[in-house]
Amino acid sequence: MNIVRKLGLATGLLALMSTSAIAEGSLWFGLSAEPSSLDTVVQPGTAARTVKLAIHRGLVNYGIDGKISPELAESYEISEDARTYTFHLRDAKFHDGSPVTAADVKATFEHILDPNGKAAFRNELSIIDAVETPDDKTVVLKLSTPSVALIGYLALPESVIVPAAWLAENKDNPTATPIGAGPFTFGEWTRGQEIVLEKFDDYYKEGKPALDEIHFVFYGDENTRVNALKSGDVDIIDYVPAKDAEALKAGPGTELISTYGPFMGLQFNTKFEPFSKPEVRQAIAYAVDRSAIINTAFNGIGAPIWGLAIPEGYMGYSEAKKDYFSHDIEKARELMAKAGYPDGFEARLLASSQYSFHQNTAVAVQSELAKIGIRLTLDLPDWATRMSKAGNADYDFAVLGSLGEIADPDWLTNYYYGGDKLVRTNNSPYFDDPEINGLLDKGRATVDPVARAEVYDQFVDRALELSPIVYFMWRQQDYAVREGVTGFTNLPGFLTFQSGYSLENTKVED
Amino acid sequence: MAGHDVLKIEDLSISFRTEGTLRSAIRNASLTLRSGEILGLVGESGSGKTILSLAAMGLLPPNAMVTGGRVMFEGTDLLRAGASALRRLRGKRISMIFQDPMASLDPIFTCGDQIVEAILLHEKLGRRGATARALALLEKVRMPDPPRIMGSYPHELSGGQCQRVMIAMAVACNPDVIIADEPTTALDVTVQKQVLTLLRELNAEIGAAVLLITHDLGVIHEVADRVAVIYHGDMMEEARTAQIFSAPKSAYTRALIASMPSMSPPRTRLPVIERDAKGEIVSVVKPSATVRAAPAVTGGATLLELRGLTKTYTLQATPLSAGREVRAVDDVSLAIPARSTLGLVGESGCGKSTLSRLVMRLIEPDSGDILIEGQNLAGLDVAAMRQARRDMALVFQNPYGSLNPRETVRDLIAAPVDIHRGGKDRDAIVARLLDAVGLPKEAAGKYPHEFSGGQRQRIVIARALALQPRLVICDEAVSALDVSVQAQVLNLLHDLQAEFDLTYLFISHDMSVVRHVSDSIAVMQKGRIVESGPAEEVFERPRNPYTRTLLDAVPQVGTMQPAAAEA
Amino acid sequence: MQNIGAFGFAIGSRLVTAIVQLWVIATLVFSLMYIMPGDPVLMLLGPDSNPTPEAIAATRAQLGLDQPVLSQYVKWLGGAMQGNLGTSLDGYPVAQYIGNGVFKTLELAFAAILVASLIGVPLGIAAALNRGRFLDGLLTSVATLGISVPVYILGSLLILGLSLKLGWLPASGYTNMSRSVAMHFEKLILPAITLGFGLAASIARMTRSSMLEILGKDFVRSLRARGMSERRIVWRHVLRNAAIPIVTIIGLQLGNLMGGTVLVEALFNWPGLSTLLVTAVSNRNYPLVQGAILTIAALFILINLCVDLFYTLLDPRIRRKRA
Amino acid sequence: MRLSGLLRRPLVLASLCVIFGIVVVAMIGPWIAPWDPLALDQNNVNQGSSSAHLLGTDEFGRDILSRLLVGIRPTVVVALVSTTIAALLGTALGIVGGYGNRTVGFFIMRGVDIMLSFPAILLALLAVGFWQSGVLSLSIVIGIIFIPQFARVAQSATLQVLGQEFVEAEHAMGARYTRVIFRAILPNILAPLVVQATLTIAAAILLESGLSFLGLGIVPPEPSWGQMIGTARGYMSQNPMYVVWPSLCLAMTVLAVNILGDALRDHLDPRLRNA
Repeated sequence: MNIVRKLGLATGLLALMSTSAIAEGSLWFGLSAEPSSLDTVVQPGTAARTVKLAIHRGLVNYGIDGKISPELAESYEISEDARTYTFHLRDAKFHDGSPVTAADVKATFEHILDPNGKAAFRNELSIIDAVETPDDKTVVLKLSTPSVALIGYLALPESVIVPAAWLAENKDNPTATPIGAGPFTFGEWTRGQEIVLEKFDDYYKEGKPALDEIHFVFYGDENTRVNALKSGDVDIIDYVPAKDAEALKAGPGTELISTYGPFMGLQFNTKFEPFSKPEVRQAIAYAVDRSAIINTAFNGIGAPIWGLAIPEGYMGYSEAKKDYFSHDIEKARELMAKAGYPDGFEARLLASSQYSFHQNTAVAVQSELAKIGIRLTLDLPDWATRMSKAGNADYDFAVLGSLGEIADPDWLTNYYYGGDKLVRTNNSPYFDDPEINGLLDKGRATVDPVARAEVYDQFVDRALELSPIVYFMWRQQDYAVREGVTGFTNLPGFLTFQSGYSLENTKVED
Repeated sequence: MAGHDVLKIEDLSISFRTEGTLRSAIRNASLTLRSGEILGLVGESGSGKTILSLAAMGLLPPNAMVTGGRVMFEGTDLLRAGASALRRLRGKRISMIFQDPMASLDPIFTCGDQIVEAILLHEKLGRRGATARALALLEKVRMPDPPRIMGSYPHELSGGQCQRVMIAMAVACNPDVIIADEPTTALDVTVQKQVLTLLRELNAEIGAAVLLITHDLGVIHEVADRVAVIYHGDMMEEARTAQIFSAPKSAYTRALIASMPSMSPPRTRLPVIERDAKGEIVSVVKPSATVRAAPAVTGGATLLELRGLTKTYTLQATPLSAGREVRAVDDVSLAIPARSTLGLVGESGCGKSTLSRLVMRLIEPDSGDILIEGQNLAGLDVAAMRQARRDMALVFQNPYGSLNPRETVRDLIAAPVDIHRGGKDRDAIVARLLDAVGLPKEAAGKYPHEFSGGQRQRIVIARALALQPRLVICDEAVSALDVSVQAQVLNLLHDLQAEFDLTYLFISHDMSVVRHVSDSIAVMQKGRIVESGPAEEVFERPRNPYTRTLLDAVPQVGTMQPAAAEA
Repeated sequence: MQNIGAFGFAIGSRLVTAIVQLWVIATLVFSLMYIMPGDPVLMLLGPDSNPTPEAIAATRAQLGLDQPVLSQYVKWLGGAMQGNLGTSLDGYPVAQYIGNGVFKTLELAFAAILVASLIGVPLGIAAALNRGRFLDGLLTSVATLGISVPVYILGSLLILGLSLKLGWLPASGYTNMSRSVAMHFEKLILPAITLGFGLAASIARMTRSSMLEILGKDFVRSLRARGMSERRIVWRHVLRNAAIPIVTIIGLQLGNLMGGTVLVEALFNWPGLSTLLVTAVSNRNYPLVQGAILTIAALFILINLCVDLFYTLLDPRIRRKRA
Repeated sequence: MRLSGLLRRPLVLASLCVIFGIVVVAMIGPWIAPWDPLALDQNNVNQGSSSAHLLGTDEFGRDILSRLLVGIRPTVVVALVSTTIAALLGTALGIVGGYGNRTVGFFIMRGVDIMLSFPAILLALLAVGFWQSGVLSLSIVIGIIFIPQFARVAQSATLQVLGQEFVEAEHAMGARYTRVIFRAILPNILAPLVVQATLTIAAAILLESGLSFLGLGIVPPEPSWGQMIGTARGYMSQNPMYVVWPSLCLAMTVLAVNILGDALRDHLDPRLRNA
């Protein structure tokens, strides 16, 4: 009896309180996953980056306009030979109250470059030969090889600066409370449920941040995430499923913040026939109707790619080559015949059932390739298995959904470079073309933008010719917010996953 | 003890609705209950006696339909009275005692609670008053330590104690009518005696009219003032008890009395009830089907000998309680001469069934020897034991449970042949055995549920004889049967012993049956054999006090019974 | 009393059995995890980050994953026996994760059982008392329907209707009691109803059949013969007798819920044990998976033990067996 | 076991019709489907009912009716195969657990307890995780999951049968264990097993759909009902009927099987029949 009355009471109460329960100045952020780690130097995914960028700042970061924005460094210079970077630090404070000094920067980079460490971008940053600290507010990086791309890697969330003292104590303690110089301090992490951040009053940007606290709540299921936003359980969500984009855009009560960032495509295991043959890969590029994928797997949202996945405005983008391929079944058949497969073949396509856009792309590709006689078996394990298979090149070809890490054209290295590590997550395994390797090396070291652009033009020609990766489309990457949430910016292009940066500008109105 | 008429059943007819048709259960039955008198209603199973009693309480099941007549109690027709009127009568003016006392009590209330509740249902005494009355009642039904009983749950009492609690509740409100439906059937014979005596005394005290329903003529003889006999839904006759037994009017009653084992000399064929050519009920003693002289009983070699057989069980009441040891069979030694019958008697739980299983090693004995013609079964390995079992057969109490319901009679009877001889000549053997036990050939293709209890017991016996065993163990083989059927089966066993040279270990709780069939007797109590010897000697001159108690408790019928004559 | 000693012994032996049971489960899970494809280190470092082989090796060593499986097993088992479930791959104690999830799962399970009992028991009683009549048919059909509709369909419909269309209740998540009591219970309602509905159906069926069984017992007839009213018979005697199996089935269902909330937790983003476990499996967070499954199994066993004890207390036939 | 009485109940008859229909469609589904269930139509995604597509199209423009018709087969196959596996192994374990010697029985039943304390869907989660999901592996996993229930039912029925005298009679006649099992025990525990089988079929269908819903079931693009429901859940606002059709089919099937199981149980349980 008692219980019944209690329940009735609760029901009555909630009718009164269902709209106004959220405290003022708090943002509830529905994250697509729980970060597996907040260790600054590793890159476990978008969710972790979003939280990291609320807590930390680097010397530079990508700003809301997609350009490099000076952060802890007030300004910086790159020498003519692209071998020396000089940073001038501003007066900023860490969350523990200590000032950000050159020593902290030096300690941070030493930590990243530690050969036994697990820094995600150690390879890319390992051209840093020495970190010099002429004074407390100046940091000089000396490079072993010239690189203009380095600044892009320094802007990543994995290159943020942490206090030297904190590092000394907590380098190997994954559970230490994170300390950074960003807009929010770490509050509490209820494992399996949420991470709470609180406003950092001594943040170096005047008047920022606007929010008192942020609750990152983990919503693994995309439909639940969308429902949570619709019903007001959260104020903002990431990874809006394509099928819901339209409805959330139309509202009422919700808005969509979109950008074309990631691309979808195919990566091929080039060790074996038939995918070792460029003709086959090209045939596939001709055979797949991009609109079929966009209309079915992505609910009509997305932009087709008929060439390479280089965003307009990025170095390497070529107006002339952007429609290199076309939907041309005849041509595809010719190429197949030329490669020695006039009747097609059987193959295994690896994707993952854990992410609908991967699975749906695979389903659409299966249907499209059937038209030129390629009969596919879909391999749709969970994400961990998919990644482990990718890491062992245990597939014929695979659905690729990714983006460039940085806005500098050097991102292409990860996708096309051969060299000594031929099996990587994002390349086509065993693809190793000396010409492409040479062009990528040259591009990185070329300081003059015009000359550099030329190098990448040559790269585009060669990459299209060999087509180790076939691109289908730009995926629209969306955040959706409730009405009244302002100031959150979806960073353009490849930088979309670093949009957590803009949390410093985000406001919630009642 | 003349009283006034209290409850009158007049011309009552009841039918059952079953799948669209009406099946008549009782036809034009009339009975009158008088105050201070015990009216016995006797009949075999299916005779409609229980339905009659339920009708008298207005408790007929929903599918029963009264097609005529009435049940009058103080000017009200109970069959047409409203629910609340009936409720006021039940328990207060008319009360009832059922067959299974343990099941008739709510298991999760203490006996005290239940008696108090029964009192408070009809009398405004207050809880304290009702409790006092309950204690007085328990005293009255001669329960030891009434306060303890008040706080006990039904499962903590014995069957006899439960029945006393039921009786206490039945007499709680000094009812005018008490209906007792087989009140002692589930009880041991010694307890039965006590309960019947109690019932009789209480009745004398409160002067109620008692309707005592039973299948047991002995019980009737013991306590009833008048007797009504019912057969297949028809009242056969009604008379004073003495008259029924000395000069029964109806042929059925006569036949029924005649088929009681205690009415015939031991080790003879019993008269059976049959309908003659004109459809009249007659009691006949038919000659044995096989003409062969009865074997010499004495002087035969020993077929089975048990030496120091012992079996101890660990009982665990619930999965959460510790076990305790129980000696089910305690150092039992016995010998049975070939072609003779040893009767093993004892009350429920004395270990006689365990003993029967031990002999066949269906249960492994802890110690002791089982010698059949000198071969010790106790030492045999599994395969040899399996072989040894072809010389022994077991006939169980419950003819409904001992036949696999999913097999035809042919497969059932041929089972031993299949097991030991690979099915050789099975059809011929089945035909011969069916004939031997008096079943038609067509029976072979049918399933057990198509037969009556007596017929099933014949099938069981046929199966037991399939391989011509030396020893047949009958474990309460006739206990579940009506007297008339029991007579047939006993006759059959008798005939077969002669025909097949069988040796019987005949286990029963029924003294008169054992007396009738046995050459020698063993009396078992708490796992031990307390007395054994030739049948006559044990029955006529019991040495053990327990044997004497047992014999005293047996309801005696008529004057032809030798034991009764002496008593 | 000697009974108490026996009782204690029985409990003790049950606990020993439970521990052996848990050990077998732990071993099973342990071996299962090691034949599963997928690399925990890769998931931890982030597959997109192209970790260098040295980084992978370093992490592997740091996590102790480079040691032979057997020694990992022994080490883990040794810890588990001292109540230490080890460290999750991200460095946090497994116990901390589980502590967070277990109470949420328990809360949801209890709420669901409450809902289910409040709906199921009265329905079952009503059906039994009207056996063979229209109401019985209707209630039985509804109960069968309740068992036949998958929880995720029901849950989706409830979210769509009550939450998204009408806006009466939140669609998902969990709010700590300390933050807002009202919100806490608001968020409990939909998952509890979703989970409880199917259970209500089976509780109703169980209630009905055990009521019917008791109604057919001899003592009910003798109560009638004693002139007791039907209402008193049903509410005082039949229901109390029937309560024993009903309470048992409710208890067993509670036990089953320990691992049976997966779909509902996923649907409502309820941060309980199942959500934790699913995430841990997809991240190949072995220690966490082991800890979570072990906890679920332990809870299951514990609840079953409690049900047995409760059963013993409820039924005088078992409670007061003479020694 | 007279079943004619069963057929007189309209609900049971209807259930039998539904089940019969489903089995027939499972066999001939691909031939009566109006469209290729895998054919994408990028210009007709998420359409409502029309004359061309009676039940509309899904997110790939595939015909929902055709997918429903073809999707029966994996559903039925998984349900039947897993139930068969569970029934065979579970019954064997149960009989040995009940009839076998005490030690063996003890270990078997404790093993069954362990399996029971291992939450079903989690077991599936783990198993499907390292096995490729497919009709066969799914059937095996689900089959294993339901073994303990069968073992419990078989064991308790066996114990009940063992308490009857005809089993003792078999022993008394010197019958071998195999004969006792196959002649005396098995035929007499069939009734509760049949009931358990129908309930398991229903439960297996639900579990398969739940796993498919979690993305662990039948591999796309091959349709199965659970997987369709799981996908359709995301399109509830755009194409509400998409989720309705497979849900209806699934609920109706499970309902029919459950009703049949209930009826069988009532019918086979003499206590309920005669009360």
